[in-house]
Amino acid sequence: MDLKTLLIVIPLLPLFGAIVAGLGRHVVGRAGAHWVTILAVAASCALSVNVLYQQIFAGLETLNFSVYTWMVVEGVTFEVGFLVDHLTSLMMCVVTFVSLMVHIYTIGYMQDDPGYQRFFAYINLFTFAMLMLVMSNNFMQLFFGWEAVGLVSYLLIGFWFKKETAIFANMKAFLVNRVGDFGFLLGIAAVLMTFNSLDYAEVFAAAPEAATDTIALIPGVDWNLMTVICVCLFIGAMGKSAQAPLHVWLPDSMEGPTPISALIHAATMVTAGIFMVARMSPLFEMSEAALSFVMLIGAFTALAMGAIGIVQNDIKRVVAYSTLSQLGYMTVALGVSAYSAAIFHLMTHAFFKALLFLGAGSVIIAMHHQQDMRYMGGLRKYMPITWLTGWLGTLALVGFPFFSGYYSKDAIILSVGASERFGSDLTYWAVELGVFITALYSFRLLYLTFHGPEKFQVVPGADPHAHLPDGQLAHAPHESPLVVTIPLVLLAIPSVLIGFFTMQPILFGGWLSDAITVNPANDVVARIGADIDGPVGMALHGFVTLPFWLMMGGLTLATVIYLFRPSIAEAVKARAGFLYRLLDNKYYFDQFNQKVFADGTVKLGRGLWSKFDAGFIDGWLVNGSARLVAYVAGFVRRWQTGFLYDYAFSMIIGLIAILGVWVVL
Amino acid sequence: MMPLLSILIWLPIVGGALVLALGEQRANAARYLSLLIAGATLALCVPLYMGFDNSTAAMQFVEQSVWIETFKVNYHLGIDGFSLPLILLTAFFGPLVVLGAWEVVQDKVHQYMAAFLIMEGLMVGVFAALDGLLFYVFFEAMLIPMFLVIGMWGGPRRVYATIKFFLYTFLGSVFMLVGIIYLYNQADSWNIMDWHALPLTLQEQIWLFLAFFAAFAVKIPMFPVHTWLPDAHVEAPTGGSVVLAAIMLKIGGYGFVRFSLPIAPDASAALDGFVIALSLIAVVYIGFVALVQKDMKKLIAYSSISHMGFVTLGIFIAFSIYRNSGSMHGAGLGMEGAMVQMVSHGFISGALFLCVGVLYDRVHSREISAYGGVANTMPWFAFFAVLFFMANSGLPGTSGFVGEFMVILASFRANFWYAFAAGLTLILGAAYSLWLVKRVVFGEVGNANVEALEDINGREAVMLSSLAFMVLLVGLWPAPLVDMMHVSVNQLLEQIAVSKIN
Amino acid sequence: MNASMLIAAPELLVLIMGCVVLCVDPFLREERRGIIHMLGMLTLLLAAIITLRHEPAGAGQAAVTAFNGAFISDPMSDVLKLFAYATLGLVFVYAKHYLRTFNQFRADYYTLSLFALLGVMLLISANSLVMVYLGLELTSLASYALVALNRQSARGSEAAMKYFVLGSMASGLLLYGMSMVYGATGSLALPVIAESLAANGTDDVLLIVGLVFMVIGIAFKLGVVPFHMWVPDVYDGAPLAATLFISTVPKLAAFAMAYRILAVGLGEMQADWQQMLAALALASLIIGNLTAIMQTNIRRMLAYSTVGHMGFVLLGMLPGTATGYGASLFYIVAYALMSAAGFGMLVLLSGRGVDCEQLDDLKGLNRRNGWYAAIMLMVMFSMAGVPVFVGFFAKLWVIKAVLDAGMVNLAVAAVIFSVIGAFYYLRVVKVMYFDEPATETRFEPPVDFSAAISLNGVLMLGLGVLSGSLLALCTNSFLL
Amino acid sequence: MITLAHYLTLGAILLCISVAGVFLNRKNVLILLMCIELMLLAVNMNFVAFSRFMDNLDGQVFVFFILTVAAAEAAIGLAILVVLFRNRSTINVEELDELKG
Repeated sequence: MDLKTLLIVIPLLPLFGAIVAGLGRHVVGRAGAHWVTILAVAASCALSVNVLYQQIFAGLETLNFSVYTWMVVEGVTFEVGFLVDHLTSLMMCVVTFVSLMVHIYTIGYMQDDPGYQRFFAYINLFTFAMLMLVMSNNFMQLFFGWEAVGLVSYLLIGFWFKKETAIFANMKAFLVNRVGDFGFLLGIAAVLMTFNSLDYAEVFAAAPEAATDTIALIPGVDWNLMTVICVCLFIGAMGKSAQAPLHVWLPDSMEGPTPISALIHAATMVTAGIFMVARMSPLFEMSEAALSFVMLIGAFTALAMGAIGIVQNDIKRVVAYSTLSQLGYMTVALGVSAYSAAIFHLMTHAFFKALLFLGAGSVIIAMHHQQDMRYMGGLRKYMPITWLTGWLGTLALVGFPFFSGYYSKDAIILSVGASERFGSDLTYWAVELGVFITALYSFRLLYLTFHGPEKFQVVPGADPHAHLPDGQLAHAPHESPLVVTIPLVLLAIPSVLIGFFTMQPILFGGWLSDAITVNPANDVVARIGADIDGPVGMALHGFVTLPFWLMMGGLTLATVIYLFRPSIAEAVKARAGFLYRLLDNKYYFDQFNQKVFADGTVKLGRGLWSKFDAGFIDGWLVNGSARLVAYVAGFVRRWQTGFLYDYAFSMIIGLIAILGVWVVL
Repeated sequence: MMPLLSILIWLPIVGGALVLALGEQRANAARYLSLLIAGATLALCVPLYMGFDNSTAAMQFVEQSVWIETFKVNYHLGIDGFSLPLILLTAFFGPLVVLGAWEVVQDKVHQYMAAFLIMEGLMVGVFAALDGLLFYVFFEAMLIPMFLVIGMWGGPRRVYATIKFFLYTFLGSVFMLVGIIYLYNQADSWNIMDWHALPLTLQEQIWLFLAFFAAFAVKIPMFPVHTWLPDAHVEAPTGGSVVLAAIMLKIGGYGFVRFSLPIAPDASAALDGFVIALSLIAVVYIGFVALVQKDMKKLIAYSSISHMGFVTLGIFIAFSIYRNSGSMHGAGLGMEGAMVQMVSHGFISGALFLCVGVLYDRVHSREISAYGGVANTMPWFAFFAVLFFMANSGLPGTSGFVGEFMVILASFRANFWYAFAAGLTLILGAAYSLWLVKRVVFGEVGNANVEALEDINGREAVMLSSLAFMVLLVGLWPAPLVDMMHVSVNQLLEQIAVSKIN
Repeated sequence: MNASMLIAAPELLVLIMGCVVLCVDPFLREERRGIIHMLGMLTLLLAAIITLRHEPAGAGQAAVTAFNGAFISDPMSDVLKLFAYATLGLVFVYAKHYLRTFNQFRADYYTLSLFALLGVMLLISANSLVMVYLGLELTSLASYALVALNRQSARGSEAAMKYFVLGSMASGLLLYGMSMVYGATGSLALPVIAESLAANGTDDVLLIVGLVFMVIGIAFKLGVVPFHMWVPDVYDGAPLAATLFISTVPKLAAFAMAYRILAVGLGEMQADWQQMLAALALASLIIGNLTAIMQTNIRRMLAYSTVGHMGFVLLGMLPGTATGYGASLFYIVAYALMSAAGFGMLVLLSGRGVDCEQLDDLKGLNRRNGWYAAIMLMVMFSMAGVPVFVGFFAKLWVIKAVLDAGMVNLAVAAVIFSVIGAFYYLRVVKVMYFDEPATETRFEPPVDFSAAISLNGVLMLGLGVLSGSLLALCTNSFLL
Repeated sequence: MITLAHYLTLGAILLCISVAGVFLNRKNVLILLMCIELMLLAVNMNFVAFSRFMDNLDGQVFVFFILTVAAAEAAIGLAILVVLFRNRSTINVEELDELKG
């Protein structure tokens, strides 16, 4: 099999698995479904790793080829094609690996679910869509993958379609994403208009020539075309990667089963926006303004969303807000032109966040689908593997030196510090403070879940399938089965180690330079790279920097409050009532959207329909003219009185009228 | 050579007459004969498609003979890249409509089937006619079977709906009648191609444009003359809604490219802002209106209006592009997008109406609130419904995406705000589609009716899966579709770039 | 037999047969009355054969005159007469069924109809004002009597009286106009009048006054607004058999009269009468269609619709060209056939001693009998002007004529009001197809009736699809 | 000297009277018949006058036709009147309004 065929097979395998498991779900049965899908993903993971391996060790060149021509209009070729460079193969490996882990994990997590096969079909389909997204060599296919992952995300959030909250959340997710896609599509349209092509290579090659083009969105005011394009594209990324204010769907997406929270809403799909901006770096580099915009949005998200995590009680939601915050970090990295740092953090985050989610899922299994941390505690002794991997994941997340998250996050913070872009000072403080907050909510989660007193009771003899009141369990929690714990362990390994081993090539080795273009003047990563001597040195240096101490501060505070003095939390909650309410209500974004956008739209629609469509057009114009005709007709009809003399009179009137007009005049 | 177009027109019409002659008692014979005829018509499209030459803009499969000698009216048929896809679409829906009514329609089966067969022939005629008067005859005659279908097999308010439908469209088209007679008087020919070449003053063109606009805007339908559509759709039987949405609306779009643009290019250029404004209002305003509908069919009907806004938008942005850049480059994308949108909307809206029909046949309600949690009892149906509603909201990979994508991309070249407003459909379209899905398909089982639902049967599965296949095929590989029309589109663009005022 | 007699051979035949029918009747026993019908049909057949075969003009000559130029036989007169026979043939078949059902099957209907036909034929062939008057009066007097055919009917006699008074008044006004034209030109022969106008111009006030009065006479005969008041009352009050006749054959003559007087005689004054006709036509379209909407009585509805149709007939005459007159001729022929079929259907629906009057009598016709419903459907869509029925082509060519005359606004108004008119035709279809039948009574018409009405219905479609030949016939009548 | 104009004026006056009679009379149908006769006479007056002043006999011939037809017309009219009276027992114009609208 030649390499191109191989690359085509990589995404098609999961698609095939999805079709078999989905449409043939009655034929293949439960076991058949998971075998087919897991084998498909495993094979494409292996092939992806092979590609990466060849690129690293066999010097495989970047591949850019067309699979088939979608259509050709006016000389513009729209095609489905693959661009496989280092960035792509890195993403492919991350996606397929996390996906494989989640597939395996799902066997355990979903074992009692009636929609077992459907679930496997969906996640396999997701893998296909995500691969199409990352492997694309053009904007159209990118958009295809972009929306396709959105579709699967929609299907999976609403997987338990009987649950009202779930089907609300999935619709919300899709719609909010559509807002982003709206911008994204406009960006693509602008690209097509400017470059007359949607092929990455052609567009990127032509980009410098268009750097000073302008467009007048409002007559008379010229905007830099590149800024417009980049902002539009970034709006797409804001939707998919849940940047404020389009982040509102992500916390709600936790209504879906936990494996997909790990796969889609933490590790892969939500990072598509980050990937996309990195992929578009040749364009973004043309616009300082757009990058500043990206950076500020990221900074806000990183800080503000993390803060919400502190007050959440739902274990998955805490992780979700943490995801938002980490996505903010990646966005910040993009905004300061540290694309490689963003991708690096994307990768490490994929592993440790998937780990955390799967760990949370493991806890949830043990707690019989109780997700509220206020009814947990002390689980350490029941589920040691989950506990341990949870700790490892958390240390990676908070950026403890030597853990993978440390390298990526510190690289971002350093890059921001080194950047001179408009707004970078503010951003710097935001990301620094973010470290503290991250530590605070992360350890809070650990303590509330695994440590401290048990806040649940085991009620022996209760029906295990019945819905028990909060804080009651039918039997004691126990460690999850192997299909659950093995993925945890397998994910824990890269979570800890991958940063150490890959930092050098990815950040400073120019390994991604075939995909990422950075204007030398903006190249903050290169600048900080000058001061760093290897992963060990960087980690050791980390102990004396501000972020480390902020992290330790968070850790300490969390330890004090949640392990020893829970009353402090209550006191703070009471004192800082306003702040608490603000955080608890997530800055009122949801309420605002519901009131203004959802209700407002419906109200507007009703008004337009009843007042204008039914009232004015139909009522006045259409039926009104019918009524007018009927009225006039009823009037005219009365002329036919039935009296002979009136008939004669009408004839005479006619006579006189005609005579009058033609003889007298 | 076989007069293929004539056969495609007359086979269903004569077949319809035969079915009618079978009488009321032989209902099953009527069903099978209709299926046979519709199937044969579809089969005859294969040689049509195979024999079609993508590389020429000239009319193909031309047939011409004298019809009314005194006024030089000809029976003149021929197709180009604009007509072929729509003829194929029409023929595709023939068997589906017959199947769709198979056991559902029990009353006057022969008349039902005959009406649809005759309508099919007439619609093919509309797309194939090259003689202005012949076009008009097919265009109008088509109203009669539809009028009867809605009125005889329709819902409770069918009489209001069908009369409104008839008069609305009739009113629009009589202006066109005056227009085509005027053209004949000027050109001394009914040949549409001659009209294309006829020099006209701007004032003449504007009046002609408005006359044609009245007919096609109602047909398509455009805001604000769209209000017949929701009523007609709601009351029509499933087959009626399917044909109405899938094919009849397209005639409006077809009319624009066949008549308005090439005959009155200067007027089109002068009034393009007006048309585009109406199109964008349709996209946005109707999107809002669709959102709040309580009746599934009404919602789909409004969504059709909104989608057809893309068709007119795609067609009319050409002039702005020309003004902006001095060349028609980029306009082809919009126009082909409009054509693709028509075909795709045909599949999708047809499929959606069939879906509603599937539910209606079981529960006898079209109210959204009468359902809930259909996925629990009808998983296969839910699969198709979600697929088609996703296609309706323009999901890439489905045909619904292709047309919208092309039009939005092209309209950006005309004006950022056009693209902006059109792009809003991404949000609105998804909102009304998914909200409907949420309320109907998902959720707990809503009531006893839903509890008792049975999943789709084989007949319904055949219908829905063939549509699903088309939706995905066009979505994943639109090249064969757009290849049909390149040359014709380019020729049209060249035509309209040249002023006819001398 | 001199040449004049030969030229007017069809007229003579009709005259003789009218008398024969009258004379035969007293000698027939009740059950042999069918012979009268046979005689009537035979008359029409023979007349048709004579009209078709005789070529008094000789080769190359389109028109010949007789009786010192008072009578003319030209292509138009042949076409109109042939259609008059054909229509009357249909009317006879329908009327026979009606008269039988109502036990009124006597010779008087046939005699009166034949005499009226004679009047119609004279009017069609009139080439002098005297002949116009005589033909007109012969038609009218026979029609008045037909309306009062049922001597027991109060409505019939009321209608007859109204028709008579108004009709006579209209004749008087027409005559007054004739006297003025005579005074201005010194002649009663239409070609001479035309020559005189061409020579002396048209500035004479006498001429204008004469024109106005003659236009009024024509307008009354056609039944256009505001001289239409008799139409609904007569259509409604008269027995259906009489309505059948009045709504069809005399309309052909009325068109001929308009053509003869305005085009042949006063062609020089086209600029004047064009405006008058336009105004009258517009008024008819408006009032006719609007009032028809309000009717629940189908006969009155059809009557008002006739008013609208006659407006269209006038429209065709506006440009004063051969194609325009051809369009009008086409329209009037199509109208006669549509009207015959429409009222024929009402005959079918009448029974048990009551005429079909109300729209509701058509309820659920499709359920009762699909074929008859289909015929009525075709008639209604044809009247509404929907392709591909003959009524559409009639409207089409008329509108073309209006555009030829440069009156775009009028054309637009015409089509708008035809849309309004479509509403009430649709209502008939609605009642037939969408409503449930009130009765399940079966139709058992005689074979000739169902054959005739089927033929008549199929003609709606056939003459539409093959309208080219009819159009050529009509247009060519005026091209020579 | 009596000129053509005098005759025409007389004709016009007669016409006006007869026409006025048709629509002013609301009582008796018979009077309507008379008015119609009067109208025809007005026309005859015109024809004869024109004929005389133009030295053209056509008009006078026409008058004979008119007189004949008028007689027939009167016969029909009276016949209808009789039928009407039999059915309605009235010949009052104001009561002839069954057909209307």
